[in-house]
Amino acid sequence: MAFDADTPGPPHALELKRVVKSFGPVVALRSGSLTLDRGSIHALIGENGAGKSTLVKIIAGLYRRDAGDLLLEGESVDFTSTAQSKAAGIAVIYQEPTLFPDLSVTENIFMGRQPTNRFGRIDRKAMRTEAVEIFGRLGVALDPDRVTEGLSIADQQIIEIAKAISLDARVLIMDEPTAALSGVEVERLFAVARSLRDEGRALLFISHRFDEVFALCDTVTVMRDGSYVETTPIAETTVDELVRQMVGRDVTEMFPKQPAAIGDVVLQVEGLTRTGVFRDISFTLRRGEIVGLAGLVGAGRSEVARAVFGVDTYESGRVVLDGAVLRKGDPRAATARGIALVPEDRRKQGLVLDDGVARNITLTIRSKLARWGLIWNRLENEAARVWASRLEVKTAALDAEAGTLSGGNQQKVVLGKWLATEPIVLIVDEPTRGIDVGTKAEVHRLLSELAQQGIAILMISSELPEVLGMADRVLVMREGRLTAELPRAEATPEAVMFAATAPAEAAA
Amino acid sequence: MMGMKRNRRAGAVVALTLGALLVATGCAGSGGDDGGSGGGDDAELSIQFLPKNLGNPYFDTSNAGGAEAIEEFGGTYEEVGPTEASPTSQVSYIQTAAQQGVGGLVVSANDPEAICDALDEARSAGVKVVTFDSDTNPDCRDLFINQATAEGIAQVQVDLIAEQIGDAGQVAVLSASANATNQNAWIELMQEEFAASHPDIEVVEVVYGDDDDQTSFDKTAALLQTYPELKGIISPTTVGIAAAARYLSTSEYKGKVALTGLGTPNQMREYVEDGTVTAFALWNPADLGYLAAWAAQALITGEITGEEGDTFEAGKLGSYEVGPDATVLLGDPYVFDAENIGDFDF
Amino acid sequence: MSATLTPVQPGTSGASRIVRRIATARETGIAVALVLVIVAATASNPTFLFSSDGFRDLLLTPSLLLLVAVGQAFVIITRSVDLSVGSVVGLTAYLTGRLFIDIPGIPIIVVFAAGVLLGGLLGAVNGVLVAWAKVPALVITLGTMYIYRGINVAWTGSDRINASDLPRDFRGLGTEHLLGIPILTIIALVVLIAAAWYLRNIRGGRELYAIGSDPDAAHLYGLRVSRRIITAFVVSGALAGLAGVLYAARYGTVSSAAGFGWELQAIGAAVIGGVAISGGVGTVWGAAIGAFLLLTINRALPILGIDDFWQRAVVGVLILGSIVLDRLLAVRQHRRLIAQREVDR
Amino acid sequence: MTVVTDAATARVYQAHARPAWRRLLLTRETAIIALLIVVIVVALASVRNFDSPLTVTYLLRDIAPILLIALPMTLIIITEEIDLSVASIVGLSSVMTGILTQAGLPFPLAAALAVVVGAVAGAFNGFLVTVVGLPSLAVTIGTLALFRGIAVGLLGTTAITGFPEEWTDLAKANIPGTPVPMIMIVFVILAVVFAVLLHFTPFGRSLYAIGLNKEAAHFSGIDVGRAKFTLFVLSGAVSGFAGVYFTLLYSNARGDNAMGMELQVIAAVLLGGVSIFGGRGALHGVIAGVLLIGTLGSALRLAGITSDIINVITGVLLVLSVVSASLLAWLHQRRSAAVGRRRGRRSAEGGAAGDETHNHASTSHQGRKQR
Repeated sequence: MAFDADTPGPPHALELKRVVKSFGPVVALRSGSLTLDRGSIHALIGENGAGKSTLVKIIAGLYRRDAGDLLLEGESVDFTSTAQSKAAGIAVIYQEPTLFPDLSVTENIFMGRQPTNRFGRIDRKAMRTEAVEIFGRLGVALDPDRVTEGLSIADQQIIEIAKAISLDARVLIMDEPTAALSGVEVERLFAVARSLRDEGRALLFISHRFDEVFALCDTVTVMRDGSYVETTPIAETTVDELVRQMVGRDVTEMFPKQPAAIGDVVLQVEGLTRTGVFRDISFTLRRGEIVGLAGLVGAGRSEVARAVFGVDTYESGRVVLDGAVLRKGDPRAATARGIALVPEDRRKQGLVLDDGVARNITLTIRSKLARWGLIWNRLENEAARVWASRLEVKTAALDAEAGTLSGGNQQKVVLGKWLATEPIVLIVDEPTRGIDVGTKAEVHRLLSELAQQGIAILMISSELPEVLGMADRVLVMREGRLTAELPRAEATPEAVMFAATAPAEAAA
Repeated sequence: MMGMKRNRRAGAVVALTLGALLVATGCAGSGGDDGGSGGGDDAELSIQFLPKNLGNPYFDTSNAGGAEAIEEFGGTYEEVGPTEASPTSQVSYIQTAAQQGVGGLVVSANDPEAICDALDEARSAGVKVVTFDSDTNPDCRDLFINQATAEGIAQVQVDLIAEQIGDAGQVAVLSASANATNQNAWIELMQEEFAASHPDIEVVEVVYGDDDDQTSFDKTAALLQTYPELKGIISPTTVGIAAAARYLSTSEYKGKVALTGLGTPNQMREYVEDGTVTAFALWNPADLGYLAAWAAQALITGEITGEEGDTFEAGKLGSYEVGPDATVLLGDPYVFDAENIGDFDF
Repeated sequence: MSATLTPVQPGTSGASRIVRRIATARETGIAVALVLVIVAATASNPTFLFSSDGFRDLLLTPSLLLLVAVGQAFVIITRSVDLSVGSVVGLTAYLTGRLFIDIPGIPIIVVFAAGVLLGGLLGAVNGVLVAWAKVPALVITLGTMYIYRGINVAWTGSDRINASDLPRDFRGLGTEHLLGIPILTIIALVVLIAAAWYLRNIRGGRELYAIGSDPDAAHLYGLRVSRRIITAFVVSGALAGLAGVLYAARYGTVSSAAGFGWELQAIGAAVIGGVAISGGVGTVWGAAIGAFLLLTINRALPILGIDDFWQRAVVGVLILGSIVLDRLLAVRQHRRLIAQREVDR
Repeated sequence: MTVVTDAATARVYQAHARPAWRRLLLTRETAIIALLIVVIVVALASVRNFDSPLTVTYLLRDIAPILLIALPMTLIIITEEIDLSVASIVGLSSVMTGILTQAGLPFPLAAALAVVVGAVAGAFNGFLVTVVGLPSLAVTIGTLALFRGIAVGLLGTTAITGFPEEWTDLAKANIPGTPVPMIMIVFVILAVVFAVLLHFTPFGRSLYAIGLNKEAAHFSGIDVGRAKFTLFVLSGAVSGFAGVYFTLLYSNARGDNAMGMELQVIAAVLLGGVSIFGGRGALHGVIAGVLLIGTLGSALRLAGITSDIINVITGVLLVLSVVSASLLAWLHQRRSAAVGRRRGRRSAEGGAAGDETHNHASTSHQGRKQR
């Protein structure tokens, strides 16, 4: 690697000062500040929606800031494209890997800057050799010639890292790279990160896992509500302190789970299997019960929820609702029988963003609303008004596009749309991801009330405190298998994390 | 992808932009209209020529003859037509002529039936309909100008090919479209004539080049491949014979496979001179258009009604008489060869 | 799918990899189909291949479509489509004739340059509208297809270019041959090899695949997406322009209907040759073989005793067959890769 | 089931954000209708003979097939699919009508069978798109060639003529006392059926949802595949009917009937305000779009301008209509970005003040998907 750590220069590799970014009326970043130093790993933490991703995208040149300063090696820069930030030596590894599925692993690493000979011809041999060398350094055996389609998220992440290494980046930004990795893979990633630090590069590490932050990083910056809160050396802070800074209030207030009478089994999942996704999943849900489903991103939790609801199909096993088997692969039948799914990705799966609030709420009950087979705006507005006011959705009008609402209000619309079907089993997948603290508490209170009314709730969440605070029982998945079922009393953070990350032999 | 609001505002601006565009073209349109039928009170003598398709040199020549005639008797001449030779596209031009209230329409039919109703409607709107080159059913038009009798045309082509291939062997026919009335009549008569007088000549296939140069060219190539024993090709259409001649002139079959049919001297000159083609036949298409225009004029002025025995003057061509089935015959086809081709320029 | 289907461990010998790649390449299947058609037609009539004209036409007839299909492949690889190529062929073919008529003695090379330039310009109009207005190419090129064809017909009117209007040297390009191979075919092959080389070995070419494979990722990578898309359309237009010039040389006669309907033939050729309409996959070799297959079938049908009116239906079956096949292969490969992952766990 | 019983803070939810006149007048559909009126007025004032009843008759007769097919095509494009094979189905249906009539079947039976053939052809498209999972663009390019190929293959370049006169006369007849052709009765009935289906039924609602966000529609229990399959069958059946009408109107059945009409239909639908990205559009705009193209063509032909210029104008209208929408969106985005920058600077100076945090990313501004 040609990077020379001894180059004399200004002390900060990258510095952001009071950076502002809005999208139309929505302010995503109020005042973002951050200082990265060479030879150091810096953690950036904050709740979802705190503005971390926006900050990263501004550094990457994907967004242009509205105000504030961005200094690279002390010089003000203004990237208008990702190519510019790349050329300046900044590599970004996004939350979701962005690869070209039809192209080979090697090409994905070098796309846009392939080694060429004098005549501009791509030197495939050199390219392949370098890829193999990088993989060797990372200690992985990935076929450099295969297409990236079908690779696991961990492997895709490896390619992203290989990309950054081949770029010889001065600044390396990793946006939640460990979300989908198992323990071994995380350790391998950390080893690489440390060696990159020791070469004198500046690293930014965004994570939700405090143990990782404390294990890997040297400094930590906390953000909240689009603003900078504080930067502290890692040795001088504690988890409790960081959480307090992130949330801005006492944590325990957030999860008001009320005791509810737990009734009969209403949903039984037996031996559900889908090759390569999940295997032999069995569990039950009772009336009035909230069951948490924990695990890493990519462990197959959402996929199980989707299969139960019928959005995806499965190969073997069955789902029994109220004593009768549910037809597989038929969400309409599931809805009619009383299952509702509030999906993981609100914007892509939950809402029709470009359609009005009323149309979104009534989409699931449009046939029920129709009179003599016909439906018109007034019918929809009447029904929507009921749910909008019950959930206190803040919107300009019922025909306002759902996309113009804030994240929290969007989530309320999704909840309203599904509660309108009067479900007996409610599956919520990451119900509070990316919404503000106030609405988050409202959602938790709502779920608790629903349980009290006798609805069985399956709650998938990556936020451990949420799961532990809300659930009567916790199921844990790892790599497509159910690895633990813990009653409320036994569900400690350590137990859940162990079941979610321990290698196969240990958990079996 | 657009938000509703943007979409709506977009709509308003689109309306304005396009409105402006439209007014502009509308004005251009009215300008063209004034120029086109500005012949004053002679609107009655406005005659439209509707060939099978535009860009066909045969019709360019015949319509030029029509234009010449119309200038002589002081009417207005207009040529309209589709780019591809299909009956449905002709229909819309016939309808437009009816709407415009032209005096006469001179048309070469792409299909004897398909344009019949449209012609009927035009006639009931007061348009006199003259067909030339390719006829419709006799009851859909007022008059048909026949370039030559079908028997005469078939005869001359059979004679030419029989002479060129030594009265024995395989021949094929490259026609226009499978529905062209005149083509089919000639081909049928030719086959009868072969059967009756030339038993050793076998007509192996009739292929259709659709009066399209590229298609005819490719069909010629296909014919030669499919029938290695082929001795001659007859193409009773000017587009077909030119395309076939062009293929032959650069192929190994040049001089070995005879080619004849109906063609214009200007198109065929090169191939007669280089020996690809010995002789071919045609009437004078300019005269045909010329006569059709005069016939239309006679119908419009009421000089004739299309009854058998009516006579009318056709300028430099003299006097013509309407025959049976409301048909006027131009004359006999003429054979062009290396000797005389230099005397013609059309 | 042209990439290797099975994961190869690093270290497998290059030769065996090449053999396997050829054996499993999507293009191979189409080439085999082409050979079968030629063999069948020749068996029933030897002159199909074994006569100087037969051999010449076998190579000559598809050459023009090959050029247009190669251009189309560029565009489809970037996940767009160019419906205007037929109209561009018509316009440039007429331009060619007009230049020879209006400027007597104009050097042939200048006419070629003019045709390619005009084609490239028309392609650039498409590309700019698609890349900047962010409207799907289907709509834009549908519009420009109308516009270009309309301009062509308005310009041509009832006029047409006749063979006698063109210099003999120029027309010779359409019929003469070098070492038994028609000059037209040589031109087409040179273009094909250059295009294939560009797509395989030059950064810009690889980026076209990347853009077609995932436009959003291409944006994140910092690739110059707009510029590449415009390039693809310019190439498509320029090759259609070249085909237009050669059309005039080959057919001699140019009416306003020249090139009519070629867009669908070109798209069909590319799709049959394994260029996926959803972008990112396929090679110009495939498109070229597809073009050969289409037009050779066209010529073979009458020889095989099938009425050539059925040619279009055969084209339809080929297009549908190849996209269904591609889909099945993709599903199978996806399953295998997923299963592979399961095993790795 | 009461969830949150905090009635004290009950909000009032207005149905609409903007007043009725703005919602009704500032739409793409209104713009097209206004443009249509402008064209008619200009043509009446400047084109001779445009005001004759014959113009109305011919115009409506000629565009009837396009009007008919535009109805199902609108629904298909709203679900973000496309059907390029419609004109080929017209041709196939025309040939079937001819062959069956020639074979001695009574005309009504032959016509009914031709419509069935159309529906089957549509079902074939639908099968490949929804069951096999292929992109409709590729599928219908293939069936465009296939269906046309079968039509041409069956009949070659010959034509079948000689249909029962009472039927051909009926196809050309006008509603007594008006210059309006009878086929318009069929069209109006179908248009009403399709308009109700699209705008006033749960099925119609699901079509918009599919077009705007297929995944969310799927998650909401909409059977996306079945909806699309239905539409392709409808499209095939209507095209089949248009084929029968086409045959009668021109009294001939040919393999190349209605060649290229798919593009006219699609151009008209897009011009009428239906978004190629799906999820947007209304039937009245589409009908106005077809009438606009037809009227323009009729007026220009009457004024002696050749059909080629009409094609240029159709093309320019199409390109302008899509590009202007993008251009305006871009301007809007630029303006709101400028506003954002201004606000950003203000809030940077005045410290962190303002409303609650929104997590509304900008992705909805940038092209959601390009195809």
